[in-house]
Amino acid sequence: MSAEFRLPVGGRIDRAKPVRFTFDGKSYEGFAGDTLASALIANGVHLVGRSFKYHRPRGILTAGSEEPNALVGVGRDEAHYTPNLRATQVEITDGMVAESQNRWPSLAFDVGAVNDGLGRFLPAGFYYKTFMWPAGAWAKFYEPVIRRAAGLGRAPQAADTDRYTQRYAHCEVLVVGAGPAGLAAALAASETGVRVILCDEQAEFGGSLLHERDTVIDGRDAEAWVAEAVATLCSRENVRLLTRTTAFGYYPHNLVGLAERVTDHLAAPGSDLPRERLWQVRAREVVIAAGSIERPLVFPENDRPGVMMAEAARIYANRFGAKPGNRAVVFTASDSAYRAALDLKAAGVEIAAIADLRPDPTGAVVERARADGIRVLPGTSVQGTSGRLRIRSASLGAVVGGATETVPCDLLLMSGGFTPTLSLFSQSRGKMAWDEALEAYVPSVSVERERSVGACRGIYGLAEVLADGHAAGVAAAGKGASDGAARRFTVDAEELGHSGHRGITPHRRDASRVKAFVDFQNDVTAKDVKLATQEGFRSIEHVKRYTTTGMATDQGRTSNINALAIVSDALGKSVPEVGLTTFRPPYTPTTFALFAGQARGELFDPVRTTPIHDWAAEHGAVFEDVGIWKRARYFPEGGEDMHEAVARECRAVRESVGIFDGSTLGKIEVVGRDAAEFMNRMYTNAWAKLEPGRLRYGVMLREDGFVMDDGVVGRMAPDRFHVTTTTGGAPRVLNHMEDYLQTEWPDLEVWLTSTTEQWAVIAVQGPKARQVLEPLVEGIDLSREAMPHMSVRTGHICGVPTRLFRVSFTGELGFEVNVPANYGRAVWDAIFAAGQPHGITPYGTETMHVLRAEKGYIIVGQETDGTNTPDDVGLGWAVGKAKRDFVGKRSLARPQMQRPDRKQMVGLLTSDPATVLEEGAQIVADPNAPLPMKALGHVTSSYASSVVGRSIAIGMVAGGRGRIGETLHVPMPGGAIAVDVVEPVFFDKEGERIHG
Amino acid sequence: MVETVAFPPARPIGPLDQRASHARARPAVRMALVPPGVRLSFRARDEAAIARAAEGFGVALPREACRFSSGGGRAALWLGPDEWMLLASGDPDTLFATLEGALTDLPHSLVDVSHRSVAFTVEGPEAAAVLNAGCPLDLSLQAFPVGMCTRTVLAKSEIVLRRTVETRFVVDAWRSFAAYVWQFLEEARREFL
Amino acid sequence: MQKFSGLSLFAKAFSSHKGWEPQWRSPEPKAAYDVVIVGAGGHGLATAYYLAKEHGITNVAVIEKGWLGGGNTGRNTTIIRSNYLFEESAALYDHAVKLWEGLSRDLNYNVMYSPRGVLMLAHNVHDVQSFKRHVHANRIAGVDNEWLSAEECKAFCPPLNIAPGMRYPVLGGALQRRGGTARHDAVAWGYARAASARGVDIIQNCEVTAIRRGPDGAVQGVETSRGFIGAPKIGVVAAGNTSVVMAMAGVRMPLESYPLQALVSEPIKPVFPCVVMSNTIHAYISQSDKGELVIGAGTDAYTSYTQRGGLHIATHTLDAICELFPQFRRMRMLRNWGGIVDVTPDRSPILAKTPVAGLYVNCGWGTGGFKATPGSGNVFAHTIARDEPHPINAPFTIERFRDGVLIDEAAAAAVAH
Amino acid sequence: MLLITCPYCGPRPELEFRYAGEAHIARPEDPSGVEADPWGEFLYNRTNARGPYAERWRHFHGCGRFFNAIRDTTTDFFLATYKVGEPRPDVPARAVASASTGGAGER
Ligand SMILES: Cc1cc2nc3c(=O)[nH]c(=O)nc-3n(C[C@H](O)[C@H](O)[C@H](O)COP(=O)(O)OP(=O)(O)OC[C@H]3O[C@@H](n4cnc5c(N)ncnc54)[C@H](O)[C@@H]3O)c2cc1C
Ligand SMILES: NC(=O)c1ccc[n+]([C@@H]2O[C@H](COP(=O)([O-])OP(=O)(O)OC[C@H]3O[C@@H](n4cnc5c(N)ncnc54)[C@H](O)[C@@H]3O)[C@@H](O)[C@H]2O)c1
Ligand SMILES: Cc1cc2nc3c(=O)[nH]c(=O)nc-3n(C[C@H](O)[C@H](O)[C@H](O)COP(=O)(O)O)c2cc1C
Ligand SMILES: [Zn+2]
Repeated sequence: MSAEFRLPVGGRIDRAKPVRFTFDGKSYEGFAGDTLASALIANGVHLVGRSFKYHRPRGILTAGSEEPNALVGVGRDEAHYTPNLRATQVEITDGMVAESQNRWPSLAFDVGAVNDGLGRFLPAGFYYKTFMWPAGAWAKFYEPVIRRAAGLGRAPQAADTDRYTQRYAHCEVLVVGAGPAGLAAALAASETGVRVILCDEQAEFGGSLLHERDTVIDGRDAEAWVAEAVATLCSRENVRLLTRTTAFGYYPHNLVGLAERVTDHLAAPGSDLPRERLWQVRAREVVIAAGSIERPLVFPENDRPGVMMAEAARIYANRFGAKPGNRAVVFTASDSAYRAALDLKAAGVEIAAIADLRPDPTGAVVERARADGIRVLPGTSVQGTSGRLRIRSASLGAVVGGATETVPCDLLLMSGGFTPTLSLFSQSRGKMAWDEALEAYVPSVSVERERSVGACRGIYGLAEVLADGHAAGVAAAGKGASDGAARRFTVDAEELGHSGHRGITPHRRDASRVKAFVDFQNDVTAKDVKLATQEGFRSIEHVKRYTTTGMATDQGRTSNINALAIVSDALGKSVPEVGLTTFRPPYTPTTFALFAGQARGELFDPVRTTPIHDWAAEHGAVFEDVGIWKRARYFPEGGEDMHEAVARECRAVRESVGIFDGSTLGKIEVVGRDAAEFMNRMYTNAWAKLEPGRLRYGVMLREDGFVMDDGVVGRMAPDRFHVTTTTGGAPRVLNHMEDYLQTEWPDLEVWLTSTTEQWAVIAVQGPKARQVLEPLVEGIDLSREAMPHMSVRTGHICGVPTRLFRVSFTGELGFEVNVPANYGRAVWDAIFAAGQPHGITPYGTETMHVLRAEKGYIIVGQETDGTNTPDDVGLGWAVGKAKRDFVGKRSLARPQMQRPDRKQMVGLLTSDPATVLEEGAQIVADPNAPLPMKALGHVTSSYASSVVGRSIAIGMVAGGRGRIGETLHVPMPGGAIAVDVVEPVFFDKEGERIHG
Repeated sequence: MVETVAFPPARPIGPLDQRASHARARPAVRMALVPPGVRLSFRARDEAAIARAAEGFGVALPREACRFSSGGGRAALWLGPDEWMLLASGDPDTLFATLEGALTDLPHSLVDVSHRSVAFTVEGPEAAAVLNAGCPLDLSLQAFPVGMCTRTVLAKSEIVLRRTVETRFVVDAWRSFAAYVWQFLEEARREFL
Repeated sequence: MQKFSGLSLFAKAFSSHKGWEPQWRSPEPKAAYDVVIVGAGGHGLATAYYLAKEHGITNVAVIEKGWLGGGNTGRNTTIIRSNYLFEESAALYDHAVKLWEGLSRDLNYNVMYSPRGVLMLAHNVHDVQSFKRHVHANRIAGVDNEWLSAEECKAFCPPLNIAPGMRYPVLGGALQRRGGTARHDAVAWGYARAASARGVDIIQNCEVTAIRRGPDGAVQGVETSRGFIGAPKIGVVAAGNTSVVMAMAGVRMPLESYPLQALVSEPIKPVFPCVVMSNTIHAYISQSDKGELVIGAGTDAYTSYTQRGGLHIATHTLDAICELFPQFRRMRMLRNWGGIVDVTPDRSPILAKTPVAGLYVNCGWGTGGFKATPGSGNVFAHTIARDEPHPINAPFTIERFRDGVLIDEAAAAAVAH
Repeated sequence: MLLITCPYCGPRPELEFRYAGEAHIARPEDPSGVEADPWGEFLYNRTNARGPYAERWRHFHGCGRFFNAIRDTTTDFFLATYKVGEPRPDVPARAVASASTGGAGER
């Protein structure tokens, strides 16, 4: 059962491969090589969608990516459902399920179509003028109604499971578009041996040559010429050919984004193939050969199904063997529609008449049409059309005077001439100019290394197009530019002029009562555009935004020039004075997931893990994200919640010994003769006198005086420091240091090396820490006397080299064992085993936070928020006041940084020891003050301390140190909580344990 | 005095040991771990120091940007105008001591970073294509010849990339990023058989 | 001013809409004005409107080098909220939100202010702490902001993926219900129309090329591409171009101008009920009344005046969107554009007098000034009219940088451990 | 994604670089002796020029070097890149792109 409108022969479809698909639940047959649009046309289906605003029935207007009307949803299930696809670009596959959009309950009977009748109340921008009363009604009532009416397709309801990949590529010449111009350019460029990439958004290379019937190039018919060109290109190793690949964006410095559709045209792609692939091509030269598109004519009721671009109809007949109708009226201002009429007539379509806007059309093709018996009506325009779901007739009338005649038809072909496709050129920031002779915008001044060729720069004769492409290919390749440049192609093809029409076509109807569409998809009519100018929207950018013309998914490819002409008319300004709106990427809508590529799930962002991560996972750790690191937060046992686990872990550290993975700490090796001098300048502390073998806590400021980072620093040798930073701060700190070193003090002989990943860091903390470690260590005397608090020794542990720090962030006797990372796990295992007799307990970051808070140690990023000086957070002692200079010193001297009412770090105790304040809660003097209340500060850290036996908290409070002893209040939704301001040390205030 | 207990010598574990042993075979692009070795980061601007380091190391330190030289199982990678990565096998401490000895009194920095990163090869006719799934460099032989090395990026990670023969690259990834880098390339090479 | 209403729309429909007048006048510039505003973005137009409405100063020109509303006002993702951390900021932005609530009726122009709720996602413990601090601070500042659990976030925004195994799991969110969106273009047009009706001259296609100062140092007027225009008071409201305009008066600014990108999807039926922001993974998304998903990306790394940026920035945003909303993976990008935002060192704006007498500046809104439009114009008009700041903008001086009294919303959110 | 010529490594993709703000803002030799206003100026005020702009970049994921560049901020084309310490080169005021980044010009 062959489709009714399928021509018996011809076209590039594969008649041996029938393909079944459904549209709106009905099953149809097409052939491999068909698009959804061509297959529907072959089946006589023209009603394909409903328009955006008025829900008017719409058909298939074009045969390419510029299609504004025939938008469909496609997908066999929700995970594969894609809305708003152009039927003209969808290749059918067996079993494909497609549906129409924006209609309810059905495409043929759509309730939303009442809007069409209400059209007069819905002019451009009507929503700005109404729905303002009563207050709040917009969001509650009107907006939901408007929102439901808008939108086209619907979002898929399930997560897409397909894969997407990306590729960076480089070439000397990228050619976009594989019509005659692009093919000629690619052939010429690749002949020189340089790397060439050729892409075209269509399934096959050839562009407009794929639907030429009688054209002969260099003695071969067009299709054969294309086949040979493609074969030649294929045979060259330096050429990469990408079909179904849209150049969607032209980015700075000749980076062009290509979207390759890899599997959508396959019925059963393997799971290893991506659905789409993003190419980011850096090209030395770009050749844009994007062609041109035919411009619609703006006349009353120009939007009915069955109204089609003339060239598109020709494509359906010649390339797809699909007959777009039985009886056609042709409405044109250019020669090319005559060629379409002739080809369609040859395909069996009756041409009822050609209405030509031009008073006196002449030329070979016009004469041929006349000779062929086609009725040509010069100086005639279409006054309107009839037909509900498909055009039934067109009324034709002379442009000046005369009667109108109603001509029955099921097809109306129109042509307003051609518009060069400038999108990519314009995206490259090239300047366009209005060509008066061509009556078109064409590329004028290039900014990037790029050249446009063929129809996209207004060259339309095929011989010139080929020569232009060839010359550009040679020039872009940059080799032998002079000799090869002028290749001539012998072409036997119809000569066509380049006349056309822009803006409203003349008609005798009441312009205020007819809908003559400019932007089909957004339902913008000529009236709307004129109304906008009447209302003072004079800039073309304003007109665009007020009427939404050009803002639909086709980005005005068929409408912009017509809208521009109407504005130019209304304002009495020339077209170039009115100007164009800005072209932006993407050239055609481009899949979100394509941009994401492989960045999905576990590959969305790297997950950094430590050498001890697996141990923690095996031991049931609950992890937290710190930057992109995973850190063990706590180790629950037997159904403990976080608080129980943390309480147990804290007790273990205070009473016996705990073990903690500190490997994420940033580490920087500072080496060189001037290392100490450099440290002096970068940190607030003084370093000169720090002996090798000793540690010091360092504070780093930004140049504006605010605390940036902190960490313990070990002097390994006179010229070598082992610097640690916060986990999140590591890259920032190293960059900050490099910046000063390279740009301010390049004379210093010192070098910085990141060693964060070199060392696994195992903190062993608690009164039994020494006992646990001693048996494992060789060459280091761990005794209190030999290795006091804040010292560092090198030696071996478990047979591997270690830098052993005696340091404590818990207030207990403690060590931090640094070992080369690959040994981290083994050493951890050994320490854990050795600690068993002492009940060694693994603890995580949450416990670490509680332990340090009990001691009043700050965490940069928790107590600080980028606005604190060292003194604010009780670190005034770490500032080397006698030093001549360090980064941030001058800023600290500013009067505002010394004010007594700055926020200062204090301890906070609730009167009920069981009440744990919420971190981030605010602190006020008077909880009964009216809103807005003046906050004195906020709670930065707050925990239930099992060791102290009550809740403890740290806060930043205005003039806090002067308020010690006062009672302040923390207002909470359930009532204010009174807090006593205390010193921020809650445990072992004398600090004796650390020396244990 | 405390008794030192006997324990089995600590066994090194690399971040990719597991994954690498489970990698699927795909001849178009093979991925395999490079055995752990010594990496020393050497920094100097002083000509004498550079010369002395080369002498001590036994391999010339390239002065051309982004090139490496190799010999006797060792390699020296130019990573910056005053930065080289020295690769060798054996015990890092011994090499460290040798070089420090040779460099006494000369301004320089030498840091053992053997465990900081992990290296693996990406090899086969499609190796460059697979790397280009995440690496934005031109990996053609003209732009990235055999003998070239550089720090660069692979998707959301930094790597050091080096081409040892036409169809073989060595990727050196930060330890904690290695799993990501490996997995990213695994995913990228899925379409190649 | 011609009244806009359902009734007038209905009535005009019967005369084929012939009766609509231009929404604003397009006058020739006069030789001098009492106040010249440089920049006809939302903030500049609002300033002019409130100068006329609240201070009786109607001899005002707003001078615009392009078309009004064509700067960042016309290219932003329209997110409105006031749940800022510091009380100075919260007061400023909440002043704006209160004005948003009555703006359509005040201007007689439907700006489609839609308080559909802004949900800011927390993805790690630090985010949670930081957002809770916001919630508490806002509560006592009288600004609504509430904490939602992950499940509550999902209920509020059904497309949201809250699977615990995500790379950046959703741990909860801070919701401001009064936050939402408004129609960006309508804001510019509504202010333009209302200001014009009160006598303000809006001069488009007129670029300010120099600022003339008298012997006493005070401003005298501006040189423009259409000649000199005198004024004893000049308000610079030129967003991304502030440094350039201020340099014309010899004032160096603590500003850098960066490209900021946004994009929209193809329009779809309503699926997205609110605004969702994730600072941690850089994704900002809502759905417009026309149906596009409106998505904000990050800034490019470098200063630029090109109003576009790199592909990798949009790429990074879309991978985050796909992660948070996997059912949007097959949705498609329709258009991607850029604006130029001027950023201060503490990411808070400057709304103040300047060292030059008669010169005032309103700038530094960075990536987030649309939401402030009415409030900013309102207090800036006060500052210009009275030659002293309104209490709300008093903290937002230029000198705060020199003095180190930063209002650092950005650093407050920074992560370290 | 710009193509940036590192003075050490040659043209490389922007992804390898970090931007580092305006160039040639030298830190005062003795900050403590600097008055409040010039210190504030040093800390925060930037030319933020429209047109050729001297700025700093770091080849972060490359050789690690900071270097200077002149870039036209109205086109994003680089006019020059040069090493830290080298004087700001004389470049034509208008950018037509560096050799590696194009600029076909009028045709
Ligand atoms: C992509 C993007 C997304 C954003 N998203 C949000 C968001 O979701 N929420 C939010 O609150 N904010 C957002 N912002 C920020 C917001 O858009 C701006 O802060 C705000 O619009 C600034 O308004 P304005 O009136 O000050 O500036 P603009 O609207 O930019 O107006 C300044 C005007 O000054 C003119 N001008 C400049 N120089 C001269 C001269 N020499 N002579 C004459 N005229 C001149 C310009 O042409 C321009 O029209 C976003 C910004 C961008 C770019
Ligand atoms: N009046 C006339 O006679 C007239 C007018 C216009 C065109 N023509 C004819 O059209 C032909 C023009 O040749 P041409 O090569 O310049 O154009 P073409 O239309 O033949 O080819 C352009 C190709 O570029 C592709 N393309 C466009 N944008 C793309 C993108 N962003 N990404 C990927 N692919 C993209 C298209 O799919 C198409 O295949 C000639 O045969 C000419 O005679 C004639
Ligand atoms: C909230 C919002 C929604 C938008 N929706 C659309 C849209 O539906 N279609 C469209 O083409 N552009 C849309 N745009 C983008 C504009 O077309 C335009 O790109 C933007 O205003 C910047 O101007 P420019 O691209 O002309 O420089 C939208 C912009 C904004 C700010
Ligand atoms: Zn470099």
